Amino acid sequence: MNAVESLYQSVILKHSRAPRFRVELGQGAAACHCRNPLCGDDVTVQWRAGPAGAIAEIGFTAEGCAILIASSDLMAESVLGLDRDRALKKARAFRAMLDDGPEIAEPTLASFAALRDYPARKRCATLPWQALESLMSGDMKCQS
Amino acid sequence: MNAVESLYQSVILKHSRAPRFRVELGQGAAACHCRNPLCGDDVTVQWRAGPAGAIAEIGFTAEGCAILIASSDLMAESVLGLDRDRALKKARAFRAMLDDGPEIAEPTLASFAALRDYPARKRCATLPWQALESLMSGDMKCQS
Amino acid sequence: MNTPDLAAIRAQFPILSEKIYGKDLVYLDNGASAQKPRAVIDAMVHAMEHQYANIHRGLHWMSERTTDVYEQTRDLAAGLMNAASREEIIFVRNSTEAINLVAHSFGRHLLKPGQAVLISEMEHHSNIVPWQMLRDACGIELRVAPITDDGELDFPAFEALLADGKVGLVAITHMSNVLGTYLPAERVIQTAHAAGALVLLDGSQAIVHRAVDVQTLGCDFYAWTGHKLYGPTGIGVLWGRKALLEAMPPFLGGGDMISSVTFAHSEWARVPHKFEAGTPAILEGIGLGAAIKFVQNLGYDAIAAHEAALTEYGLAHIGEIPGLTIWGHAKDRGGVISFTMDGAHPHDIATLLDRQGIAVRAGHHCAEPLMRRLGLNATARASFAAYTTYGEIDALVAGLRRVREFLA
Amino acid sequence: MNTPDLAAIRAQFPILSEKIYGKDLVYLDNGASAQKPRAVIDAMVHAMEHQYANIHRGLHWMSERTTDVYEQTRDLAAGLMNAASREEIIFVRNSTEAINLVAHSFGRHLLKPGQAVLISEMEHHSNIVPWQMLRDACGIELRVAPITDDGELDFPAFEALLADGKVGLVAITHMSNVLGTYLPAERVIQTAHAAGALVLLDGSQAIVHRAVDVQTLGCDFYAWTGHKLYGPTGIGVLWGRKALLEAMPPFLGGGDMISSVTFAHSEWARVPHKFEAGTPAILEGIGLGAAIKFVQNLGYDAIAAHEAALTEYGLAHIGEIPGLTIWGHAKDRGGVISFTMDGAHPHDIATLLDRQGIAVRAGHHCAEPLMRRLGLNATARASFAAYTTYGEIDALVAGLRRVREFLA
Ligand SMILES: Cc1ncc(COP(=O)(O)O)c(C=O)c1O
Ligand SMILES: Cc1ncc(COP(=O)(O)O)c(C=O)c1O
Repeated sequence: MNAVESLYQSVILKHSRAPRFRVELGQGAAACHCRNPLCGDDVTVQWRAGPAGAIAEIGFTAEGCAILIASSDLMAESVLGLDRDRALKKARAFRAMLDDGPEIAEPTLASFAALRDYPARKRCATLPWQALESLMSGDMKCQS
Repeated sequence: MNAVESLYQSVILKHSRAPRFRVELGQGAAACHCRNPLCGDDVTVQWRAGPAGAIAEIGFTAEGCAILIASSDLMAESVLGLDRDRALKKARAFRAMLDDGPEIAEPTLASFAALRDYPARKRCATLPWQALESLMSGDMKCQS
Repeated sequence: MNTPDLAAIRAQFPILSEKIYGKDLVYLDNGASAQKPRAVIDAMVHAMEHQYANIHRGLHWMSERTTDVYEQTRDLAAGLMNAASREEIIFVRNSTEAINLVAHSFGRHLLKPGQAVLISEMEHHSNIVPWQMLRDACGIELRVAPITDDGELDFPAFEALLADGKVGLVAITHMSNVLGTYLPAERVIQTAHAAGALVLLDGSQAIVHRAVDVQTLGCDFYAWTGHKLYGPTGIGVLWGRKALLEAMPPFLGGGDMISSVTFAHSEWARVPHKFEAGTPAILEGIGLGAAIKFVQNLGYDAIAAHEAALTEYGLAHIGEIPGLTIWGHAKDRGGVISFTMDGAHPHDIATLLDRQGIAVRAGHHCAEPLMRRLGLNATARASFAAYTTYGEIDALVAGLRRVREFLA
Repeated sequence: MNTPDLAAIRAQFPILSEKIYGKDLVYLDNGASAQKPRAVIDAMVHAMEHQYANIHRGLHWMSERTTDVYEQTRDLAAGLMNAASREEIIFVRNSTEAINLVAHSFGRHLLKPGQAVLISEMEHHSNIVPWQMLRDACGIELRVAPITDDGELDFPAFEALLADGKVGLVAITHMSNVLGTYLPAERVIQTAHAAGALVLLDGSQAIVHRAVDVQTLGCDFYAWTGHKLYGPTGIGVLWGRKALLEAMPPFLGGGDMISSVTFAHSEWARVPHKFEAGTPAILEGIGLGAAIKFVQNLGYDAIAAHEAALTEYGLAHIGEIPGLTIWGHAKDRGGVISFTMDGAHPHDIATLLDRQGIAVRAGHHCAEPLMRRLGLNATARASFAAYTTYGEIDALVAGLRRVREFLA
């Protein structure tokens, strides 16, 4: 089995079949919508801050491939509870990893590095992170 | 000296420097104007029929290279006195020669075969003949 | 084509011996673009190494010889389509430019507000967007003929849309790049003409697989693109009836398309040059000539027979895979098979096949409205060429079964 | 460039060893189109033999790799011109299409009736006819700035034509293809901007010979064409300021230039894709990348210095031939020398030189209004490239003397 196949088998299938965070947070939650014009996939990420400003609630809705759904779900899982700065850092590290940067520590996230060779697909993986970055930095213009 | 150089030396220079038939026949003479869109050269051929219908008067005005002027002059010289049919035949034979057809008998005209390899220049040589063909066939739409 | 023939054909395509991730390349994305045979490569290389200059106005050897070879392609293209004259062949970049040219020069000048353009539900964006732009700029109505669930033109609906006589142009695909459907072109054209409409056929896919004879078809414009017919990118053909082309004003202005220029006024060159502004795609025209000869040497009969057999084989074997749906069941169809798989997004299918060396396309195939009609966002698509083998289809079927194990 | 360098450069161009009628090819028609170095040929061949598929939407190895290489050329072009971003680089077929794109998308939508476009007397038809078509379709005035007898822009007259503030766009050549004149571009641009006009530079000739920095120049659009810069035909570049490109509607409609399509409405893709409809000239884009690298490896400093020396040498020696007149005496001029000879039509000069293996252009050089300004129908023109030698200029001078013996 190659790296992409094992990414699918170990991470993507689980998180795309039964994504825990594929929920709408409803009115009042800040939202950012990103689209991959190459393939038409799109995702909307929503969040609410807790009293200390950390990510208290996060969810997404998405239309697209298993990579997008799994990446969105994993993203939500891994940033829940973080404050803005740490979430932003993680988003940047994830995106940097796929742009041939260093692998990040969390193994499930790191396995997405298998997509480095797939320019069109790596955007599906980074799309939710890009939405998160916009939300955390307050720059709401999603650069999809 | 190559074939093109000798064409210039033996035929073109004489007929382009002192063309005998570069005259306007004035009002009433039938005229046909042809243009080579590739190089912008143009020629107008005029003629008048004698009592028996043969070419009694012929002249041309032209703007262009030495090949055009010389070919126009030679054309006029060689068809003066011919009836329509024979002039038309000669025009077709000249044009055919340059399209890789057989050389025609008159040596001065035949020397233009040296231009066969020069698609753009051979149109300068055939342009007056094309005008003549239109005039003789009565089809006045010059196909330059 | 029998097996030894096929091996000889494949040997002409250097790229077919490439390996992808250590696996033999199985290139089933021919509908997007075909690979290039040795003859096309050699023709372009020969020009660049031995015989190249700008064309049409040069009075020197290199320019005259280059002009000759380039202009021979016009004759070849006219022969390929059985055009009445070489002057009806206009070189463009691709089908997209061909259709835009018609939308501008014909649409904006010879159609009148109140008239309509009729397209179908299964068009490529290239045959939708130019007409939308025309509609929005010039008040020309845009009508859309529906298709049946099998992916055929809904003929009664098509006739009804023509009934009021307002349609000035039917612009329709000769073969769908998604469903594989071949249009009953002669019937469409006769019906359109009877209703007073001219017909443009988008032949981007069709001319790759079967002989096209524009005089027998009776259409008014025919657009195609070189890179799908084994030729280089950057060159395509718009064929149009000479009288129509002559009535149309030029599209782009510049060198080569004029016969004289003053600041006050320019005179246009005759067709086809009126529509060919600036330095043309010279090397690409030369390459396209070699591609046309390649196709003619194979012969459309052999190509069509081979591809028909492949398609039948492909439909049968791909269709057997559990959970897999094939889209498009027209009676007359070519070698393009679109499918979806339960529980697997087409993009994921494409990625997993790719790791096995198999290239298919996945997405909306530049036909979003058709996707919407089918209730889909995307399909995966395998598309065949003259060099496609049964073994490649077997590889695809095995690959899809493996994908299914993973995803479904 | 000294002689050994030059030999190494020439060795990269296979065509330069060709013989014409048994004579060494002396190719002095570079202004019409340049020859192609090994690197350009190899890049295109490599793609066709090993790595080719349609780009941008493919999810397989061949498509992704091909997209990468093609899109690298956008970075290279942005670097070559010092564009602020790669998104400002739009691929077109040639300069002619670039200028037409601006005439359509900018001219028809962002200029208003009553405004004017200002060109000069020394423009190529490609920078005249699109503006005439705009004038005739949209009631935009077309103004023409005169040149001096030396072939320079008549600056006071240029300023006067801008004075009423109606000029919305100055579209002007950065280097004349007939006279060799380099425009004092920064001054022109500042003056135009001060009068409220944007500036398009036609850089078809200029960018071949000297470094172009669009940010230092301060212009708004810059157009050039690949085949003159040692690249393939079928590909050129329009550079535009991003904000302007974003404000402009698309030109051609089709695949790749949309972000979504319904029959009712389409959304445009972001720049640059908004302006790139249909399958692009993929192989040509790849070839152009190699051409840009070739130029960057030589370095503009070396190219400009070599060509300046050649031009000086050429002007001196050609100018000495009795009965010969050189047209164009601008202070700042590049390696294009137009001339006429008493008693000899330029076409006859070209034909007789050709028999000696020497390729020059003769005619109006797609600049009929300039010819009229000079009181001529045609000139002969020798134009130089990075690979041109002093020996070739000597051959030209000897050839012209022989022509003179024949004709004068
Ligand atoms: C100054 C100038 N502008 C425009 C063009 C047109 O270039 P192209 O024919 O490649 O569009 C040329 C070349 O012919 C030129 O020299
Ligand atoms: C049916 C159809 N029409 C039009 C096109 C557009 O062709 P091109 O991108 O070469 O302009 C294509 C190919 O993508 C097609 O399949």
